[in-house]
Order: sequence, then structure tokens, then C-alpha cells
Amino acid sequence: QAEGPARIAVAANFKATLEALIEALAGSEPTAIAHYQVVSGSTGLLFAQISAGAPFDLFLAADSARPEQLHARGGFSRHRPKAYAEGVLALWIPARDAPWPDVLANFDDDLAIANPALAPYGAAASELLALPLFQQVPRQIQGNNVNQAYQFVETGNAQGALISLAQLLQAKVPRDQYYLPPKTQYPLITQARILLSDHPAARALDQFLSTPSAQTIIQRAGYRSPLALE
Amino acid sequence: MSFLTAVLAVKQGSKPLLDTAFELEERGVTALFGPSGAGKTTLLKVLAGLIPKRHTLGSVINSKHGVWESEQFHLAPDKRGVGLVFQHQQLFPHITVAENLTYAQKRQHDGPKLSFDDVVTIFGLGSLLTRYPQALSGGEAQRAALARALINAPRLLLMDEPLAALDWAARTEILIALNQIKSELQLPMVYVSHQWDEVIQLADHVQMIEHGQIIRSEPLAALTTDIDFITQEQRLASAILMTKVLGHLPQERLTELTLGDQSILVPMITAKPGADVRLLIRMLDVSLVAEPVARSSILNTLACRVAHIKDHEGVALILLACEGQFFNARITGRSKRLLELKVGQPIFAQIKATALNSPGPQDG
Amino acid sequence: MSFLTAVLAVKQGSKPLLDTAFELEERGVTALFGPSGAGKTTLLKVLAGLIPKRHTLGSVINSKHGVWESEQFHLAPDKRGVGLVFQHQQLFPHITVAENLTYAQKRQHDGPKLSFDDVVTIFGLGSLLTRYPQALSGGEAQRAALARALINAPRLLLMDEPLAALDWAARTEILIALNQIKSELQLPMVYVSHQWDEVIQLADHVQMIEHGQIIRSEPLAALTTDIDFITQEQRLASAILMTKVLGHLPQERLTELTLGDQSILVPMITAKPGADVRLLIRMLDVSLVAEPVARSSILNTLACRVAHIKDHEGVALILLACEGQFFNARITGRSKRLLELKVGQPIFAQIKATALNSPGPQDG
Amino acid sequence: MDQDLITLGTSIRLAGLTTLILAVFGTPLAWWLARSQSALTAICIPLLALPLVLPPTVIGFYLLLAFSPQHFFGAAWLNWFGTSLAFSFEGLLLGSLVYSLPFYIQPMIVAFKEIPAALLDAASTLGAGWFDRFLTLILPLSKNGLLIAGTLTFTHTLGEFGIVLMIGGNIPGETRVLSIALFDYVETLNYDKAHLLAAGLVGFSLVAMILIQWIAKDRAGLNPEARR
Amino acid sequence: MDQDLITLGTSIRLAGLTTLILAVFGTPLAWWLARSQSALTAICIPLLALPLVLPPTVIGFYLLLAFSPQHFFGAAWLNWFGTSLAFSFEGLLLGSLVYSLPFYIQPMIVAFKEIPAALLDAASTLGAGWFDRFLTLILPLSKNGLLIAGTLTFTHTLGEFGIVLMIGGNIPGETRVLSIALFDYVETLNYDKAHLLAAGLVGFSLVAMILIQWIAKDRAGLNPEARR
Ligand SMILES: Nc1ncnc2c1ncn2[C@@H]1O[C@H](COP(=O)(O)OP(=O)(O)OP(=O)(O)O)[C@@H](O)[C@H]1O
Ligand SMILES: Nc1ncnc2c1ncn2[C@@H]1O[C@H](COP(=O)(O)OP(=O)(O)OP(=O)(O)O)[C@@H](O)[C@H]1O
Ligand SMILES: [Mg+2]
Ligand SMILES: [Mg+2]
Repeated sequence: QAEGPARIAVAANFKATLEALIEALAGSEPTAIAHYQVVSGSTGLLFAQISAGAPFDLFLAADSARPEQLHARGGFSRHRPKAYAEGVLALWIPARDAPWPDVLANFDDDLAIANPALAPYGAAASELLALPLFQQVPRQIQGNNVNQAYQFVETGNAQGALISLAQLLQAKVPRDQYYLPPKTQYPLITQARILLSDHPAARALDQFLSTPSAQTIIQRAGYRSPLALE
Repeated sequence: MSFLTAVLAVKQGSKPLLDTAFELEERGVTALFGPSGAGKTTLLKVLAGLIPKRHTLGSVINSKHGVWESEQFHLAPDKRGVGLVFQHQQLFPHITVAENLTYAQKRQHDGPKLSFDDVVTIFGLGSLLTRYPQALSGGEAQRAALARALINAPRLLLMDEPLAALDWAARTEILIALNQIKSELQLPMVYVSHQWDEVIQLADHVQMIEHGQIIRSEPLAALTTDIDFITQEQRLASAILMTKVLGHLPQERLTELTLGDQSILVPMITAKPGADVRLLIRMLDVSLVAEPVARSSILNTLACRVAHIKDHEGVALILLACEGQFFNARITGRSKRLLELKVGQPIFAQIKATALNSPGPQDG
Repeated sequence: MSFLTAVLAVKQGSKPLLDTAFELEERGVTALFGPSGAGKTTLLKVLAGLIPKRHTLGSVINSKHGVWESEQFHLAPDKRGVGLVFQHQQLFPHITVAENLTYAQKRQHDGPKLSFDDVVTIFGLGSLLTRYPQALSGGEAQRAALARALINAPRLLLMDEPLAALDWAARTEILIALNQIKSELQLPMVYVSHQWDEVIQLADHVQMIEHGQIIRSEPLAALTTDIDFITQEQRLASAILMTKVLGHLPQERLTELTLGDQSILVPMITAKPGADVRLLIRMLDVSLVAEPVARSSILNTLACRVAHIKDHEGVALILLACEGQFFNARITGRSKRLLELKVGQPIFAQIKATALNSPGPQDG
Repeated sequence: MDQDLITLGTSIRLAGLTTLILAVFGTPLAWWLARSQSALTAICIPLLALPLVLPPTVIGFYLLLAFSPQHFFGAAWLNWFGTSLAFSFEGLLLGSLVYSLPFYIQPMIVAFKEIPAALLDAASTLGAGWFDRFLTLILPLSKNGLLIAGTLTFTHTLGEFGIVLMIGGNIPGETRVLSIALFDYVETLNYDKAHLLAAGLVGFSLVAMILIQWIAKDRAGLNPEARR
Repeated sequence: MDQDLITLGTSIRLAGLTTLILAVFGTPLAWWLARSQSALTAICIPLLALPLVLPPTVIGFYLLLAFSPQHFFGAAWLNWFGTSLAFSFEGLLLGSLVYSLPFYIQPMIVAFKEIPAALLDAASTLGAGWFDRFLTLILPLSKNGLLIAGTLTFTHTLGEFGIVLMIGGNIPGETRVLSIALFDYVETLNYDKAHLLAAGLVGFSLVAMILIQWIAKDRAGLNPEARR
């Protein structure tokens, strides 16, 4: 295994950020990028695959439960899971034509969220809606993950979405189209990683993720840094 | 009046399969006769409307019931009311024989109608009704196909070698039935067959087809006494004499027929005295003698006159006139010299009574 | 010696389709004759091995080439070397006529072999070779199917009504060819036909089948002179006389044949002087006279003796012995009385020369 | 498991309607494709198989684009029916129809190509018009094809979830189908429920298919058994 | 796009091999299912369609379980071949075979049911043994079926990604196939690349299918045109 590139399994929503991180890690030495192979998928899928012995060296999950579970089960990793990012929920309503309070009061269209059963952003969104965030709870359209929820709005089929800030930043959505609910109103979306092998490149990346420069990149991508909180 | 007049043109690619004028009499059976590959099946198919327009450009069919085919127009087969008995039967394989019949019965055209039971009886299908077509023998399938076409009450019935797979007994029975249907229901029919015997028992008109063209079209009687035709088609040559029943001789199992002033004895038939009877006289069954023979097994000697003589490759074909009707004899050149035959000369024709054939019920 | 001996039992469900002993001569053509639905096609199929074992329980077939069917055993059809010409042709639709022939040629069995060109010539397929089977007429397809079976060099050839869709001319030609193949290649054949004319021209043995059972199995000559058979099957009755060519009379287009001490004139044939010729004498073509008629178109008068008389429904069937061979006449009861016929009595039989038929090339 | 029952209902309704609609409209289309001499068919047959080369989710995405009121089709639909297609049962149905079309049509083309033209000719001389022939000959004679095309369509629509998820939005009682539920259970490591649901689905389908096969059993003996 | 080329290679290899293997082993199986009189077939045909009722991901999950060395099958494979099935091209192939089997087999069953037994009888009296008949009659006569079964299998394997993603693990150059790449592009909102890839895939498939159809064109006129 140590021969080839390190295989990094990453939750799809973090893929773009991870690629930026790898670039930063490689720094002036572009060939180092070739030491990494990024495999993205849903956290559940990657988890099932790792359980079945998939040859991954590092797993960046979209939640903290599954890395914990892998660790608890034993046999997969002697390493502890570590948080690497904390998700930020954003309410995106591209066709907003009123101040946010009015929008929250009057919104009665379809709202896209990720599947709460599968995705931590979905679960968080679901809690937020139960608060309630809106005066009347809108019809919820569930995507498999935040990306699908994003696409529902993007294609014009849903009018709003409760998704991750990271996506909106990546898609360069103007700031006036989204609203960031207070982080106290929804559970923490801690994204944890777990090292699965001793592949040197994987170890390097794992260590890099905890460095301030990496955390800066992560923050710039729309996440909060779990380290800053500690 | 004719049932239809047509100009038929069928092409496969650039190859013409059919290119001929065609006319069908309103009454009676027209036999279509010609060698393998002449275009008989193709002709029936155009009439039935089964050949798509792009292959029949130039065809025109005007029937008694309206235009069937013209420059731009093609009347769908299901609208023509034409029944077709296929060379290969084409029974519907997923339903039983009885269901095949009711399928046709439910969709009857406006031609003469036969009842289910009659059809089943005529074609001896009683024990086969619950069978699926795959479980029929060749002859059984052919009978079922005929039955299906007839029960459909077509205005015109086309039959493509419908008796080819039948044994002699079944063939005879069905020919008799078809004859009855012809006279009782006045259903016009076109009959394709390679068996001249069948043709002559059933047909009123004969059309000969070769290389996609109708080369002759005539009443049967005209054809069978045409010496040129006979010369050409000696194997086919038979003639029909129209006679009347004089009376029966039951103890001898004979029936006496009259042909003008003369009488002919034939194996007993069921027709009533006075009824018309059609006698088949095959050229080969006629022998000529200068004077009647006293003690001979040949019962019938007809006084005739030589109407025409045609020599052909060592054989002489003699057209005989007898009471205003005609029939033929085929004798060797040697016999002709022996008898010193000349046109106009009286002569006696011997016909074996047993050789006579009539379409009604009869013994073999 | 026989080519095969068999006990054939075929069941469909509980219904027996065939249940009979069967034996096939090593040489010559066996005609299988019987009414529609008698089991002819079924019999050919068991012989060819096409009926699966579960339907043929109890069948045993022992051929010259080994066991084909027994209690536990079923030799696959492709191992039997049996050619079968199907009632419905079954040409392969995805390849041309020529390819159908080469398909068979490439898989030749170890029977007598014919060349591609010969087969094409015999069956007149020259212009059809590049056609696909869908583009053939009924008769053309039948010729192609026969050709395919023959070029396959089977040890035994089974033919199921192979000439049913053919016109008279093609039929005659092919019968002549089959006769040649029979005598030159000594290929044993079974021939199913409803046409007694065909049977009598080709067959050496006749087997009659009815309701799935072989009810008669005899040499053709025996059958045609069996007065009981003739009585029953008058429509079939013809006899064969074995004659030799004496010489030809080209200017009269006649050939003189000898039958013992007597001579018979027939339309000229090509056989050489001294050659054996088989003459077909149809019962209906024979008339009897008490003494030879001087001036008659009937050339042949044979001195015979009455061998047997059978009265049957007003008709008398007369078995005639002539130079040690037999043939029949069928006359009316009235004629019989007139001629005062008795067994043993000498009598003259008139046979029209034109009525004679021989399997070799001849005019009509 | 209550939820699952509702979901099962939606699934069966979706698969059933898809199969039914394809049977009604796809059958004539397949006939045309199988029998037409037109050069168009040479393009149409591959064209109709094309949805298969794209992953269902991707098709779902493109459908979502088409359904969007910003695009012509979605706008037109909204205009006519007043509701949007996305996240509705109708939209789901439309998506399933697009994706399942090849599974229905292709076996039917095979079946239709084999029907002997002469039998249809025979029926038409007996007075059966086009529709009559279609009902009384073409359909019964392609029973095997119908059975298999129907089975493929039904089962595949039951199992499909990529498109369904994308254009349905997983709304309980409306667009949440069994395949998504099953997927959820597996993804959330809820294996016991997953096994139960999978076993139920498989068992139900197996029984249904065997039953249908038995009902449609070949009683005419149109099979290798046929002796001629 | 380099990456995509490798991925395309893997995809075509997978779809090609799946189609080929199914053609070799599935064809006789379909023949047996179509022609056998045995009661077994009545169960086997539905059984083989069963993979379809489960979402591909779920089948993938069960396959993953089976491939795992903790289970009998995976352990046995590891024993024999020394490599594990999961996340290998071989495993992917096996999964594709299982899932695509019905798409291949069902149309072939339809095609095979229609071959007239009498033609096979004719060939066998001409001396053609079973295998000979299979090659020279059965296959050419079911050309339409083969074409369509092959097309369905190939395109579906190209487009399938649920199973492939689950048991393949999306490993570039090995188990990453085009459908997953396309899925990824769409999922990660990389639309330009997605459109390009989708267009390429669709274009390539269309051309390939039209070409194959043209090559296999019916030159014998075994079509409605056939006049008898
Ligand atoms: N699709 C075709 N392409 C080319 N020629 C064809 C096609 N169909 C038929 N023919 C030819 O057309 C001619 C007429 O065929 P048709 O079937 O009408 O003959 P037929 O008179 O019925 O002969 P038969 O008595 O043998 O059945 C034949 O020479 C046949 O070979
Ligand atoms: N599958 C079947 N089920 C029931 N009866 C059958 C089946 N197949 C054939 N038969 C019957 O078996 C008998 C023999 O059929 P076969 O085809 O051998 O007759 P055949 O002598 O060839 O007749 P033909 O001269 O009409 O072709 C027929 O009475 C037929 O109805
Ligand atoms: Mg014909
Ligand atoms: Mg038969």
C-alpha cells in the first residue's frame, strides 16, 4: 500500500476544499500532488466501504459519528478521530426581494435540505426548522446530500435551501442571497477525520490538517475551525 | 358483367413479378393455371390488397364494389371483403381451430354466409375443433384454412392450391362441396391449382398465367375444345359435355344421360331425371373406331364427325363434333392412317362409361 | 435384407398418433400412402429422430447402421444420416438458396453424393441461387428443399409430399430425376404422397397407413394386382408391366416393346433396344373386346386370359393374365354380361398406346 | 414500518403506472420501430436506448433542469397545469417513463420483429382492421415479450432510485419511494430494517412474477414442444 | 480530461467485458430458459430479474458484504486468487454481471422463444449437431435479440454507478468509471465538465449503436417486407 499514492476518502461536500488543502501542502513542489488520490462519496457509502475493507488511508467524514464508530469497532484504525472542520448552515434564497425577517415570516415555497437521516447538514437544518426558523414550516425537499439540495435551488425547482456556507462560497453566490442563522440554533456539525493506515503521505496530510495554515484555508472555504473553539 | 377489371403491375425492386390486364367474371369459378413461379400467388395477393402500394405502382383495380386500387389509392385488405386461402394456411397459432373459425365468423364480410355447423361438417373438422393449429396434420390444416375463409362470408374467395395436401377422398368431397357452394351461394371464386383434374371439375373460366402475364382467359369449354391449346397442353386436355339425366338403371347401377339424340351410360349418380350433368371427357379416354364394335366392354359409342385434325409430333389430335358439342381424341399417327381420318368424316367415338366424371356425388 | 426394422409408438398425451410395426427395404422407393391425418408425417419424424423420447416410449428402431431408438436410447437426428424433405420446406430464412445448399453440402452424411451443379440443374435452381427463401414461390421453395436434402448425401431420404406444390411439368421432370437417382445412386427413399400417379411412377414398395397403423406393406406389383385391394381402392388401381424395348419407329414416333411374345407400341422413348421399361397400365384405360377390332384408333390389343373376376357394386373388376404378368380392367356389369366373361376365358384387352407411361423421358 | 408501508404504496403506484403507461404508449411505438421501413427507425432505436448510458442521477439532474420554470418545458407545464413537475409524483412518473422506456421498448421490438407478416395478412383478409389485428393477434402473439418487458420495467422502476431521488426530493407520502428508504437504511447502518425491507421487496416481487408467469402460461403450446 | 480518458477506458473495458461475458455464458442460459420444459425455468426467469427490484446501491452493499473476507464467498475468493474482490476491477465486473444479467437474458429469452423448432429440426437432419445449430441457426435467427440485449447491457453498464460506486470504491485507473466521474462532476457542481462528459458519452454511444445496427442490418429481408 505504501507504494502507491495515498487514497483519501472524503465526503463529497468537502472535496473541493480538500483539493485546495493538498495543493497548499504540496506547496512549491507540484509533483507532491500526485501522492494523493482523492475519492469522494457520501459519508455513509465511504463508511460502508471502509467497513468492508476498502483500501483508503485517510477518511474525512462529514460527521464525527462515523469516524468514532470506526475507531470504536477496532480493527480499522489505531488512530483517534480528530475534528478538522465545523460546518456552517446557510439559508439561501436567491430571489429574495425583502429584508430577511420578512422573508422568514412569509416564505411559503419549497425549501431544499439534505436528507436528515444521512447528512449532518440535513439533521441540523431539520432542527433549525423545528425551532421554527420560518413562521410557517415550508415543504421540505430532501436531497441525498447538500449538493443535491443546492442543485434543487440552482435549477430553479426549489426556491430556498438550507445548506452549507461552504457551497455558497464555492459557487460564489452573492452575500445578499443568503442568511446565516445563529450557530446556537442548530447542533454542531463537526466533521472528523480518521487515519486508516500509516501511509506517509496520508500521515502528512493528517498532520497538516491540524496546522493553522490549513485551518485558515478551511475557514476561508466556509467552515469554522474546530481548533479555534478548543 | 364482370366482378372486377384490373391492370395489375407488381414489382420487386426493378423486377416485374406481375404485369398484366385481368378481369374476373361475376359468376362462377375462375381457375388460375400456370407453372411454378408464374405469379399466381402474387396475383391473388394484389387482389386481396396484401401487396403494399409501393410495389404495385401502376395497378388499377375496379371492382363491382368500388375502386380497390388506383394511382394514389390502395383500399385496405380488411375493407375489400376478399377471402384468401393461403398456400401455407396461416392459421392463428395461439387459438384453437374453433376459435380460428369464430374469429372469421365474427368479422364476416357481406358475402354469402354459411353456418358454423355447416362449415364444420363440410370440412370434417368435428374432432379437431379444440386442437391448436400446431397439432394438425398438413391436410387437416388445409381443411381448417378453407373453412375459416368460407365462414368469413367473403364477396370473393381466392384459393391458393387449397387441396394440395389432401388425399383423394377428402379432395373429392371438398370439390363437391365447393361446387355446391358455387351454385347455391353464387360466390365468385378464383382457384389456383396445378391439378387440371380439379380445375376441370370446378372451373367455369380458365385463365392461364405465365411469367407474370395472363396469356389466355376463356370459358372452360372454349379452352378444352381449342385445338391449338390442346396441341400445346396435351396433358391437360379434357373436354366437358353438357348432358341431361334421362333416367336411372338401379339394378345395373347406371344412369342414362342424353347428349342430343344419343345416350350415354355412366355409373349411377344422384341427380334427378332432367337435371343438367357435366361430363368430363378426357382426351386419352376416347378411342375411335370406323364402325361400332359389337362385343366390347366399352358401353358408349357416340356417332361423331371429325371437326379438325392436327398432327403434332407423330400424334394426331382430333376434334370431334357430336350433337353440337365438341370433345377431343388423341391418337397415334399410325391409327390416323389406319382409319383414314379426314375432316368432315363421320366416325364413332368410344368412351368408357367408367371414365366419365361428373361433379356430383358418384362412385369412384 | 431390410434397411431398418422398427416398432413405432408415438403418443401425444394419452392419444396414440402412431402404433405400428414398420420395416423398410434396403433398396428402392417405399411409398407411404394414406388419408390425411393417418400419421405419415409423424412416421417420417420418428424415423428421422425428431420426436423426443418422452413421446416415443416403446419405440424401437434397428437400422442397418445400428440402433436408432430403443427403450432407453434415442440417437440424435444429426447422427442418423436421414434426409427429410418437410411438408413445409423449412428452408433457412437468413441465408440464400445457394447458402442453404452449401449448408447441407458441408454437412454431408455418408450416403450417395451428388454435385452442387447436378442438383442445381435437376431442380432448376439456376436463377434462384441468390434469392432468399422468402422471395421464392411455393413450387420454387419445394424444389429448393428437395435439392437441399439430396445434396446432403443422406443414407435414407424421407420425403413428405415433396411435389405437392409443383406444376405438372416440374413434377414430371423431378420424378424422372428421382427415378434416375434411385437407380444410379441406390439411395433408399420413403415417399409420402397423395398422388397415386406419382407413387406408381416411383415406388417399388407401397405401405398403406391408416389411423397410425401400417395396414398393408407390399411390393407395388403385388398390390396393383391384388383384386381385393383393387376393389377397395379402385381409384388407385394401376398395374405395372415389365417390358423390354424391341426397337424404335422414328418416323411414326413410336417405340415397340415386347411383353413375352406380344408387342406393344408406345410413344417413342429414349431407352435403347433391350432395355427394361416399366409400363403403367391404368385400370380405366383397359377395355375388353371379344375379338380384335380391325379399324380402331387403339393400337394395342393384347391376348389375355381372365384370371379373376370380382363384382362390386354394379362394376366388375377383371384381373387379366398376359404373358405371365397381370393387370386389371374395370368394366360395368352390363359389359360383363355382354361379353359373358368367365374365369379362364381368353379375351382381348385393348390398351391405348398413348395411355402408356414409362418413367423415362417421354412425350406427354 | 408504517412509514415504509406508505413508501411501498408510492413505489408500487409509481412502478405500476410507469408499466401501464409504457404498455399503452410504448407498445405501439415499439411496433412502429420494429416494423417500419423508414430510415428514421435506424436512428430512433439507438436514441431511445440513450438514457441508459448516463447515470440515473445525471439524468435526474438534466430532467431537473428541464423541469425548472426557467426553461421552456417546465414553464409550459407550469402554465398548463399550474403545478411544477419537480418534487411531484407526476414529475417522478415522467422521469421513470423516460428512464424505463428502453427496458420496455427494446424487448417489445424483439418480440414484434418475429411476428409473421403472413398471419397479419390473413387477419386483414378476414376483415380485421389495424387496431383489431393489434389486439387479437399482435398482442397475444407477443405475449412472451409483453411479459418480459413488463417485468423488466416494473422491477427496474421499483429498484431505481437515482432519478427518483433527484427529481422527487424524497417527500414522504408523495415522492418517497421504497428504494430510497432502503438506501437510507443501508446508509445509516440500519441494517436490520434494511434486510427486512429488502427481503420483503424481493419476496413480494418473486411471488408476483411467478404468479403472472403462471397466469400467462403458454396453453397453446407455442413452444419448442410444438411438433410442426 | 486526462483523468477522464483513463476513466473512459475503465468504463469501456467494464461494459465491454460484461457484455462479452454475458454473451458467452448468458446466451446458452437464455436458450435453456427459453426452451426448457422443466418447471425450474418458471422459477429461474423471475429469479434472474430479481436484482432489478433492489436499488443498485443496496445490491452493491450486499455484494460488498459477500466480498468481505469475513464472509464465505469473499474468503474463498481470497484463498484461491490471493486478492480481494472488493475495490478491484474483478469485483466490479462480477457486480456488473449480476446486475446486468437480466438486461441481457430477458430480451434473449424473447428472441429465442420465437425461433421455429422446425428449422432446428431441419438443420439436425442435415447433420448439424447442437453446437453447430446454435452457431449457424439460433444465433443468426435471433440477431435482433442479440443486438438489443447487447445494446441494453452495454449501455446500462456504462451508465450504472450505484453498484460500481459501492463495490468499486471509485479508485482512479482501477475502479473509477465514467458514470462515477460524471456523477462526481454533477455532485461537486462541476457542470461544465459534466456537460462535456455527458455529451461525449451520449455522442459516442449513439454513433456506436448506429454503426452496429448498420453492420447487423437485415440483408435477408427477414422483416415485415417479406412477402410470404
Ligand atoms: N421478394 C421477391 N423477390 C424477388 N422475386 C420474387 C419475390 N417474391 C416472389 N418472387 C418471384 O415472383 C414470381 C412469382 O411468384 P409467385 O409466388 O406469385 O408464383 P406462383 O405462381 O404462386 O408459383 P407457385 O406455383 O410455385 O406457388 C416467382 O418467380 C418468384 O420467384
Ligand atoms: N400435437 C398433437 N396433438 C394431438 N394430435 C396431433 C398432434 N400432432 C399431430 N396430431 C394428430 O396426429 C395425426 C397424425 O398426424 P400426421 O401429421 O402424421 O398426419 P399425416 O398422415 O401426415 O396427414 P397429412 O396427409 O394431412 O399431412 C393427425 O390426426 C393429427 O391430427
Ligand atoms: Mg404460389
Ligand atoms: Mg403430413
